[in-house]
Amino acid sequence: GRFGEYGGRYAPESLVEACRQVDEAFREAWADPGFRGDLARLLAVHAGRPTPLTPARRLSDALGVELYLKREDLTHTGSHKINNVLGQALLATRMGRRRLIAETGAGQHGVATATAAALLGLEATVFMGERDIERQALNVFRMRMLGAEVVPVTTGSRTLKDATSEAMRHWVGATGDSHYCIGSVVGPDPYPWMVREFQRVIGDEARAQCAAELRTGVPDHVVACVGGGSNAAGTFAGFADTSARLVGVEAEGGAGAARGRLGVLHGCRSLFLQDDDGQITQAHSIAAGLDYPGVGPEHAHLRDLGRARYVTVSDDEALGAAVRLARAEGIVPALESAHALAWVIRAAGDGDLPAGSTVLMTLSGRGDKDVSTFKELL
Amino acid sequence: GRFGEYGGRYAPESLVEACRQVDEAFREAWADPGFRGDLARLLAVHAGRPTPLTPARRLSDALGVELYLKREDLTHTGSHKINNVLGQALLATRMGRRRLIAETGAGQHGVATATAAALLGLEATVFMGERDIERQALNVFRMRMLGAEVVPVTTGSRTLKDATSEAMRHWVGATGDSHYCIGSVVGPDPYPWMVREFQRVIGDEARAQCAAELRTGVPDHVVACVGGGSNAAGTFAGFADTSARLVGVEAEGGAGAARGRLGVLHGCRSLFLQDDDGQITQAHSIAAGLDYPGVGPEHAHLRDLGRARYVTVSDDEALGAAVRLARAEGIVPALESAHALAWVIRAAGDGDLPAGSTVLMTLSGRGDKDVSTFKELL
Amino acid sequence: MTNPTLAAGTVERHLRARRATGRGLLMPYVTGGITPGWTDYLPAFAAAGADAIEVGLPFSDPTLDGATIQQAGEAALARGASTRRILSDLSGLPDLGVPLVVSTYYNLVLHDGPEAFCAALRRAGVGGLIVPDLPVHEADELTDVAEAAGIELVLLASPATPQPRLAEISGRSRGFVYAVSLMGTTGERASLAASSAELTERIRRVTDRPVLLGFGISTPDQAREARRHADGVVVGAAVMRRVLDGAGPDDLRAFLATLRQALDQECDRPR
Amino acid sequence: MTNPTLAAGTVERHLRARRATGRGLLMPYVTGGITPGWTDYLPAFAAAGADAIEVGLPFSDPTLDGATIQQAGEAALARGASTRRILSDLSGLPDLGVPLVVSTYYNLVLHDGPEAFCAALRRAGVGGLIVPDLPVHEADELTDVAEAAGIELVLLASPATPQPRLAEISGRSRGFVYAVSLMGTTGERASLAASSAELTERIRRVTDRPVLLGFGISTPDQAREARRHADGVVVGAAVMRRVLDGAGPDDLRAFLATLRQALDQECDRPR
Repeated sequence: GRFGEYGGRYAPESLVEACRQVDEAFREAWADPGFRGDLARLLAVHAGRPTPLTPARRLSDALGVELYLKREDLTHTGSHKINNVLGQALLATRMGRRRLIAETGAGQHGVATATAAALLGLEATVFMGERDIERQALNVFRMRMLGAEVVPVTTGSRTLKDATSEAMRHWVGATGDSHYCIGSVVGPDPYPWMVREFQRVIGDEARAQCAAELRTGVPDHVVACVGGGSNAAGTFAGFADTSARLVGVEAEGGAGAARGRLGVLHGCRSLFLQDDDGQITQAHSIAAGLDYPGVGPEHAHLRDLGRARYVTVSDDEALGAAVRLARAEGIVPALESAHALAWVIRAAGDGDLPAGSTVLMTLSGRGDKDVSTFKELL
Repeated sequence: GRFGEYGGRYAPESLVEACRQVDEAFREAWADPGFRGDLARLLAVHAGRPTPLTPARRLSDALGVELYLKREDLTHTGSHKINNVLGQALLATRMGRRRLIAETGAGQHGVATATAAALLGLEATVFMGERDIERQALNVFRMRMLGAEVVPVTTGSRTLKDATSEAMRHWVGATGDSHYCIGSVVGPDPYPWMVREFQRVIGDEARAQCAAELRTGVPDHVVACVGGGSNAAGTFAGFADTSARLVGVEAEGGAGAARGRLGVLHGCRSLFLQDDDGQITQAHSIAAGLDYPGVGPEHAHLRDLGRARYVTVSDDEALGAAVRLARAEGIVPALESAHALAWVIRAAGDGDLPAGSTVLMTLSGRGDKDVSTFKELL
Repeated sequence: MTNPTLAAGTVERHLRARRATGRGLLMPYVTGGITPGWTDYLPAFAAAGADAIEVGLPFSDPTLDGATIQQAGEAALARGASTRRILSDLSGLPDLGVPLVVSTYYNLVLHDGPEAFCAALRRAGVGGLIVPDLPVHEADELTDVAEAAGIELVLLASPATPQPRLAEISGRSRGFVYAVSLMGTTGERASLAASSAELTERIRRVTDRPVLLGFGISTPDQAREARRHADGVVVGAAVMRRVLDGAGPDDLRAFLATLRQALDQECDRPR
Repeated sequence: MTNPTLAAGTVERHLRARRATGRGLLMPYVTGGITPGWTDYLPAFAAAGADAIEVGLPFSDPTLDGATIQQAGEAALARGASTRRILSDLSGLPDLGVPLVVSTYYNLVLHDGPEAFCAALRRAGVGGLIVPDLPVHEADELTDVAEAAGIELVLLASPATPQPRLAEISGRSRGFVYAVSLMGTTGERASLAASSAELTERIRRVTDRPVLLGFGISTPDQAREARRHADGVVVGAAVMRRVLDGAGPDDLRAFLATLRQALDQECDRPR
């Protein structure tokens, strides 16, 4: 449950037993070939795994590097969130829970949770900040169409941070029949490592695909965007024992790993954006999924170890990268994923990525959800 | 180029030579393992093929049949349109064309065309009725983001039918450097069968998946929605030589196969909705992709032969089916695909599908594009 | 090459006779049913020196027409125009002294079937038929039926048509050969397409049937230029734009007279 | 079970002494910095018969608090409240005769580090500390530091806590054991949760340290009922709702007096 000095289970006493039960159930399930088989089958027949590794040929030529995209945008519901959610929903079923609780920002994790709940015949209650509900009205309706209850959160900044707090509060009163399905590698132990394990399918697949497709076998660089950091954690997990350099790309206004300081929020010890009084500050990013003031504890630890590097890009760089990928490769990326690409573009330009480098980048989600943002800003 | 009495190349003389060139180039390409390999690779690494066959377990239990879904909604850009477009774009490159022309209704084929063009470094010009541009603003922007030019069509009903006419007119003046990338199994020879060949990957994959997954090996019924009919044609192609009963499901207000009469439109002889004076009437369907007053000539022929059966469902039935699939299986289908499901639900209820039947249904696209319609009407 | 003269019908005999006088042929077009008194345009066309008159039956989806004729068709349909009504209007007319040629899309031919359609044309006094979306290789169904009904089925040739196919088109066309001047739709253009001269020359190599050049001919200068290689011109969009702008039969007579004059001037030049 | 009395600090000694008189213990809560003269509530609480006073340091993300205390925290932060300012306000107060216990989330403790934080509490005259998101298994980092600084770290027990863990919590808690009456957040409730009696009994089995019941106790009836099994009650949301509605120190004194009276009545009943 610890990643160096980070992680832990800083949960209210009322949730400690529930976390312990999740931990125990997950350990058992993860060691059970039956559970692994059921999950692998759901991921294959329902979510569309394995996802392809796409060589970005035209962009590679332009950048002077060899760029490969791990296509999580092609999964059912359109982002890597489904990997984690199917795992947790199956776990919840195994634990006899009949309802999933989730927080959501842009709505992607909420839609994924509503989807998994419908598939397995569970109920779903999704907490979402009132401001995000206004900004992401269509995802709200997708969730409702899938049968989920969407609860508006009217406290604090009325965004993801507050939705997470409210989901935790709600779970305190519902541990008996409900599973809290956290959407990223954050929260109290076992969530950060459990979610990473559910997401490592990204890295494991990519590792095998790179071995088959790349002349170097292993890419020189492995790049992913980091909000809470689940797609990056899952991707990095597949390359932890290789020579690949790991790069996590944060939004300038939500750079928990690059600019946060030690703290405790939402059940775990990690790096968080804070003011001089120790109050958590609101993150600001054009990408709703990066709009979180902290980072998962494993990323904080990887940073301290120097095993991964965390860099930031601006809203404008991300927008530019999204357009470039659309025009060069016919893929409109999620604004979150566009951050990872923006760094690749910048690094290829300034020599940070030497010419001829092989780069694996996780394209964590599709940009359909962001089209109205593109429309407004481009 | 003929399907019984249907099909043909009823093109203006100015396009006859261009059609012949497409025909010749396609025949050569289709016989060339190099081309087939290039296309197969693009479909795999870029579009995400093969798509899964998903057992719809909860819905099957409720309906008393065994329903399997062929998941074209999981392809890149979200519908089966990409299969055809990648094929034609690759063909255009082989023919030395540097631009794709396309018509689009809801925008799915336009987005797919813009995508393939970006991927292969071609230009794209997409004709779209002014009314559809208003109704599908986000898809319009997706196309533009992908670098395509979207040309508003202001004639006639300002929808798909008129966009198709305008694309043909435009092609007359651009045959030298442009390929007309028709989006369905309509248009002058070779389009109806060429597009079917590009779409038969749906049926071929499904056939093999059924053989592996179904206790009956071959499903008792194979069901797909029919507008122009490309996803149905591609699906049926995989099961033509089996005992499976083929069912094409049309929108009540766009039932070319079920209610059309012999005519010629957009280069081919088939069944079209017409008034007493022989004027083509406007189709009306809640599903923009079924909003076409005709049907591909092969479907007209299959109907005459009795090899396939064409049925209709109402807007309300389709909406109800979409909600049912969302709640039971966690999949929000495109409204087009929801028509196919609506028939399955009705037929399972009234005994048309005997209890225990195995049913393969092609889920041609995802419902994200329709969420605002759902929101308005539900 | 067979001798087409032997098989020539009324339209073709008429055009050949006029051509034989050295006259440049003029076929103006009007969309049937475009105005309440639309048939009044026909005698005006004849009076202006038309050698044949083309009457369009409007179709909901005119895939080879540009904006002007699309608009005319929409307007006519909105007024309730139909094949039946237009032919009925035509059958009430006195003899104009020039043949009538109907043009429309194939869907309207198929609607009651080629036989009924051709019979109706004949009853209305129509001599020729142009179907722009019925290329020669799809025309079998209509050619014999038309011939039997005494309707001359005019085929179109385009700059993209290869030479062997041009020969087939020219051989099977009746009345005249409709040479499409350019790769494009109907509609006025600033200048005559360069492709028109080459196409006409290519057609001449395989037939001595009259060749009328259409698409984009809208001014006396263009008519004069067309006349240098073709036997005459079809003028559609330039007429219909004026009709849509409110021009009456007299206005059109004046306009067509300028084209007539241009053709007549050009015919005096050595060819 | 060790004899906790021997190790007891100021807060615990005070509470044990009061309990020994048969008195039901009352710990009202106030959010620090909620109003400009917020410290005036403290003498009023004492005057109303409080046995200890809990002062909340507002945190941006109070994950265990219900709407009332969230709202109070937001209001205080909006007024510029901070750990530094609230402790500074407290250090200017005369002795109230009852111990002060600070409560806050662990992020604020970590901000300057546990040592600096505890030293600051001590300097401000605070005797105890409650950190709702610091469960016993994560508390090592703070327990020794707090003890060394003379701050009694109060641990919370919940209805979901298994019995062996309850023993650990009760053993390591200082000052008293904070029994969370129900599975939920802070906030007023219509009635006392059934889980509270069972939890208190389970705690009593493993410690004789004072047990205060908190979460949802807002009326004299509830206080009376709580007193039947617990040593006393914590009253937070019921106080803060009144403060947010504009109640001043005198109003709160009157309200707390009703709770005091209820607890005193109940204390005469046999247990």
